Amino acid sequence: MAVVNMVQALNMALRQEMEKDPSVLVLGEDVGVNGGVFRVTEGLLERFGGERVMDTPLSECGIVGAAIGMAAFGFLPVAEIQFMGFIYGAFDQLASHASRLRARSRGRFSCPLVIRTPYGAGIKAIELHSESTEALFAHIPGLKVVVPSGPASAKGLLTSAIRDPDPVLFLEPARLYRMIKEEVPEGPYTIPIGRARMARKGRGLTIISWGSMLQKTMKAAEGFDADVIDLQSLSPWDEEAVMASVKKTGRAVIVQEAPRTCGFASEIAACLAEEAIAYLRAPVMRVAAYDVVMPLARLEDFYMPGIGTIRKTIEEALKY
Amino acid sequence: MAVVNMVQALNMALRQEMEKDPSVLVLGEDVGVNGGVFRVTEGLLERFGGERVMDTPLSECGIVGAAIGMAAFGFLPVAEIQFMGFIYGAFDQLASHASRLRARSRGRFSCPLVIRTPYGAGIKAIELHSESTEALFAHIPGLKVVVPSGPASAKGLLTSAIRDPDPVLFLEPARLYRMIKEEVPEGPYTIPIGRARMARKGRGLTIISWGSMLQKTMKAAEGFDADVIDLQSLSPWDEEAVMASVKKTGRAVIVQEAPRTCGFASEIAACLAEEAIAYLRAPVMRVAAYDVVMPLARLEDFYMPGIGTIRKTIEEALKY
Amino acid sequence: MAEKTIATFEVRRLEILDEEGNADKALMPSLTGDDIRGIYEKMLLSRAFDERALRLQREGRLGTYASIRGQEAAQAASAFAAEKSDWIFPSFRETGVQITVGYPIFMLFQYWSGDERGMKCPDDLSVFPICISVSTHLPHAVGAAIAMKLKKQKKAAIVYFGDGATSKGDFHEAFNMAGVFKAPVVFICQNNQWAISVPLSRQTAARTLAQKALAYGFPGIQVDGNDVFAVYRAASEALHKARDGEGPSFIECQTYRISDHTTADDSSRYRPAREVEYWRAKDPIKRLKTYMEKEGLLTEDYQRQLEEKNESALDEAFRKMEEIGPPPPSEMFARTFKEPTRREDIEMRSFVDGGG
Amino acid sequence: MAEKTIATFEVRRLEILDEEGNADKALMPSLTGDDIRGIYEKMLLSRAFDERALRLQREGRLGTYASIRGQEAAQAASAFAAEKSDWIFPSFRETGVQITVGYPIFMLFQYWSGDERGMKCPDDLSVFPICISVSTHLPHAVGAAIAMKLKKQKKAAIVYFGDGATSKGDFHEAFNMAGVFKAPVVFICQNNQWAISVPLSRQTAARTLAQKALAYGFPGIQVDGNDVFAVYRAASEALHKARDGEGPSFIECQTYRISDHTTADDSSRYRPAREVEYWRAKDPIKRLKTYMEKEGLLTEDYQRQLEEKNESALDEAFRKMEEIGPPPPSEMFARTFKEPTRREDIEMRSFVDGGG
Ligand SMILES: Cc1ncc(C[n+]2csc(CCOP(=O)(O)OP(=O)(O)O)c2C)c(N)n1
Ligand SMILES: Cc1ncc(C[n+]2csc(CCOP(=O)(O)OP(=O)(O)O)c2C)c(N)n1
Ligand SMILES: [Mg+2]
Ligand SMILES: [Mg+2]
Repeated sequence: MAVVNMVQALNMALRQEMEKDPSVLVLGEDVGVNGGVFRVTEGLLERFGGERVMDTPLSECGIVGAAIGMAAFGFLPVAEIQFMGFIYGAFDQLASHASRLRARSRGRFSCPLVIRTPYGAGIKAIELHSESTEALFAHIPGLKVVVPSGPASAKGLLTSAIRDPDPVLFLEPARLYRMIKEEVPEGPYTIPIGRARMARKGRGLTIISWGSMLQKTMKAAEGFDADVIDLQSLSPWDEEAVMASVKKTGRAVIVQEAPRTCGFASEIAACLAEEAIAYLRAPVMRVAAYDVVMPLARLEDFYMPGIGTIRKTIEEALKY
Repeated sequence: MAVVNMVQALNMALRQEMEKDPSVLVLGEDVGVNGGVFRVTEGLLERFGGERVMDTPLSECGIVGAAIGMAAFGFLPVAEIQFMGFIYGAFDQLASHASRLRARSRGRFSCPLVIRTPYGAGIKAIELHSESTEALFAHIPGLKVVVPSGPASAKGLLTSAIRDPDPVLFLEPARLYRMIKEEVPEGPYTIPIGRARMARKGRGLTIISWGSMLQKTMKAAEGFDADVIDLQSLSPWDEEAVMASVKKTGRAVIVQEAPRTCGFASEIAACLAEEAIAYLRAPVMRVAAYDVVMPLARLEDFYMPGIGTIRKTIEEALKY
Repeated sequence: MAEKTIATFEVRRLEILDEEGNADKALMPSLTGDDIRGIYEKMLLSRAFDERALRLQREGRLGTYASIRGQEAAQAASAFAAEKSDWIFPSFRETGVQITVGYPIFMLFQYWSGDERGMKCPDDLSVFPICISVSTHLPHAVGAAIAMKLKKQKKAAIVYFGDGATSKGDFHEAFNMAGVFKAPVVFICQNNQWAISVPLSRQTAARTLAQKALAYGFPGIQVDGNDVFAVYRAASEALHKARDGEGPSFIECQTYRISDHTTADDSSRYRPAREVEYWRAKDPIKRLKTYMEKEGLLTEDYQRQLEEKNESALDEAFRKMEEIGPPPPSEMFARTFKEPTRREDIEMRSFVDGGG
Repeated sequence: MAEKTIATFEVRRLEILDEEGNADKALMPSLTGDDIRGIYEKMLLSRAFDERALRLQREGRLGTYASIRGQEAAQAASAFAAEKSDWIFPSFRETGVQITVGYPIFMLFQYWSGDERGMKCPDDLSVFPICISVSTHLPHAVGAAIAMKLKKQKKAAIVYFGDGATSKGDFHEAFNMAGVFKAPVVFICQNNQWAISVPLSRQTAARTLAQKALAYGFPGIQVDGNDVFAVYRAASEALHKARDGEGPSFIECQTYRISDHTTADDSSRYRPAREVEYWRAKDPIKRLKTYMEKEGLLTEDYQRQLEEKNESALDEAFRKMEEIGPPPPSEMFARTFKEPTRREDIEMRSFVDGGG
């Protein structure tokens, strides 16, 4: 076990998978010589050379599009989009191609590709560097969406994503890159995609979160008798774990960083309203950002759901 | 009053707004000489000339991007994206720019632009011509999303969209373009954006739908004592109307054409689970397409939610 | 200190076979009589398929179809230049390419009737599924080509698209990446002068499409797209260069879409019959046929036999498609992911319990 | 039948002021001594702002900032060529442009400190908000330019971007639309050789960026971007052409980013100090200063006064920003739509009740 932060954990996963399987490639803007603007790909170019670690032009559509071609041709590309706010140039490639190649070719071709991208607020960045738009991608059949919440889950989930036979969007909470350090196994390991992690056990309430909000959620949950579920995967997501917990506790609070309307929390709440309503003792409550254009750095702390709001919502849910 | 289909009603709205306000422009692929592949812009070029009705290159990003510039410069552009499946090339322009220009410039510039696009299945089209991905756009703060369900609402809503000071994505259910004829006022009129229409009144159940599914929903609702709500706008949407109805009936069925996960129905269900749970006598049920890559024409009837499924779901809800 | 010229460029056009069926011997590519017959046969079969598809569509037995009439030379001759090991990335108007490389015809019927099983490329071919969203498949070809290069294989990717496609960002990003990575890819534009109702002059202010390659640092050439020999020669040279590590090329085939855009279109709304007539006279099949007759490569007998063979091949292919029948609804639940998710399982069960 | 040249092109480079401060009289644009002093003053103020911003950022009093050091000529001289009625579309590295056209400096401080109120362009200027997503603002400039043309106004749009931006689809679609609609837009690329750590050679295989205009049927020129006169002349000619209805132009300014990409970057990781030194010697301010000294346009007094004036203007602007203070959280709820929606109202109330 090594005590590492998320950047290091991700780097370990990439390095180990590249060691293990020569078909794993890394490509993107500044991923080579510079080691990535967050240093997630640091040292890979030196270790694996320019044919496996490709600095690309500034070309999100080209990066993802070319990665699709490489994936169809037998490679396992891990493409980096420098910030999630710049993924939209590749949206068509993801929605119309990566996610559909297997279906369209009836399995003759497939698209085992990973798109890594940092997301989320809290790093006082300039505009478009801080949004959380995971729900957009979870609505695309054929695309998997995975979001780690700490170094250990980051390494295990990225390893799974690379080995997954289908395209995976892998969202890295930028605020947590260097914030949390934890023990992470030295060797390769996987965490199954589509399965949640019970981050804490309790009886009176279920709190569901993922990625960037998990750490705040854990803090907010202190002192409450609550299950805290770290979803880990949004598509597919672990409905069974969530249902089992809510049926047990009768109360659900869902915490997301994205604006409320049509966020991923809505999907969870909808499933609960459909399948667990008889067990619900309180309204299903969502903690989310406001439905406004995200402000710049000086207001981001007001915009992001905070520990205070989460606690208040928990207390509210417990009133029922 | 004239009895017209939706194509004609949309054409009337465009023509009347162009007559009224010289700053209204139309642009897109094949909108000029050809009058649009569905003929919605037919006759506009002849009437208003090539400066106000612009055939553009095959360039979704360019079309929407240029329309943003025109809108900022004082025009009211109505851009056509030939099919919703091709809007992703313009996704970045919509998500990063159209929706944010007012906020980003603190109101110095605005973006009073309309993007019209046909959507939805049931026309036996080739791939990528039949999806319903409205939920993606409803998650973008700063963008309005409007979906008419028939000729009369199409005309009134499009008129409102053109006059709206903010960007509006206007989704036209292709299957209904020529299917429904109804009486439509000859002169210009508006239907407020953000307000639902009570399509039918009842007491035992609330059925919520919009756009392409409304007509099927109305058929399915026959014989049931149900409120049928035609949302008309998805962003902003009429939470008040939905809440009032569900609090009255205690039961909700939501019908969407899109795949279930993270569709717009999930947002409605989540709000009900949050704000109306005490009134709910039955689970909130969603009728939706499957979470799979949409099949080609020969299977589309199996994929689209049908009247039978809606009826069965209604019966299910009424069992509680 | 000066205003000086720092780079000069020229764009060339290749023509070998004229409208009277005379070939420029000096430029003639090395093709045997059998090769020429081979191309001719594919062109003829492509046209026969096209006519059949249009007829079946009119009869309501096929879905919307995009005719290739007039573009047979650009398609067959370029595809003929490809090796079996090259990878092909078609748009929706490449039936002639698919037929030339031996894509099963009954599967083309399946596809155009709305049955995705038609897009499952047989294992011995490397033809990507048809791309409907204009120009978005170009990056895939570049990625595949980079992959070939990484594997040090002597292969190339060939990607087909129209004049309208040159306006899209995907075109640009793909061309640019191809240039930067010196990817073994051949970009073939079938400039058929129209993108539905939008004429080339509305698509670009550039004099030629070929010159667009200059922006990416690799060669572009214009060829008479109705001239099999020019197309073959340009494609073959470009493919060899690609396989030899000399990077990408761009070929603009100047041709014409004789039919409507698709069976859902009515081109008389936007273009003059005169223009269509002008291009009909340049028919690529007629032109090659005249050449072959002059060269003694074609007899009436051979022609008749070919026509008969094509008709019966089409009959048989369509019959096969009909025999196979429509796809079972379960097809819908296969292949979204390699392993169905739990949600898909639930939905499939609910479907079996009576969905739709 | 032939292989013939159907088009030829050349790319030119303009240089007027050399590194020793000598100007080529024959090519010299018509600028008065006051004009030249005007440009010089803007360059000096831009650099002073830049140095101040870097210092403030290090002290934690400003957010991430993108330095323009080395690019002052390309920015100030081109912006100086613009009329007040022209519209300007900057990227994130155009502080020199904003300063040249008179954008209030305290607002630039606001913006770079993370306060969106800094992007509310004063009513008497037409400067679009900074575009962060590379190259995505180019279509806006084209749309605005088309609008100017429709209104028959003698105006132009000027849009700034970097070398990296030329790889994006938005660049392509904007250039193409500009060509097709003959839009009065001037595209100015500040080719500073790097896109973060990616050198130009990884960005494109083209010899020059200027030649990219050939793909769109309008002129492109390369200028020495550290040469105020070459930049001014090219920009001014392009703007006049645009306003006169002669369509778009593209100007590649060859320059260099002397500093790190932003304050979050460490360029020593990826580029040799030698290269930076080489370009430092080409400093655009030093070069103009030498010229002005030779021409008697600059005295030590004038220089000292300018420097003092700049320092106090910066002091004052920063003080003003601090006095105004951080944006109130209510700013967050303004301006998503013209009229707040019901949902926004609810959320604003819940915020007032204690959000965050
Ligand atoms: C991205 C995208 N936008 C719009 C369409 C609708 N559409 C289908 S074909 C076509 C014209 C294509 O023209 P071109 O590229 O010249 O190919 P051609 O049809 O002439 O073979 C259009 C606009 C599409 N399929 N994809
Ligand atoms: C679409 C997009 N992708 C990635 C980024 C991250 N990023 C910011 S600046 C930059 C490099 C820009 O290079 P260039 O266009 O040459 O401008 P310069 O920074 O040199 O002025 C990158 C990759 C971005 N802002 N937008
Ligand atoms: Mg065409
Ligand atoms: Mg640069």
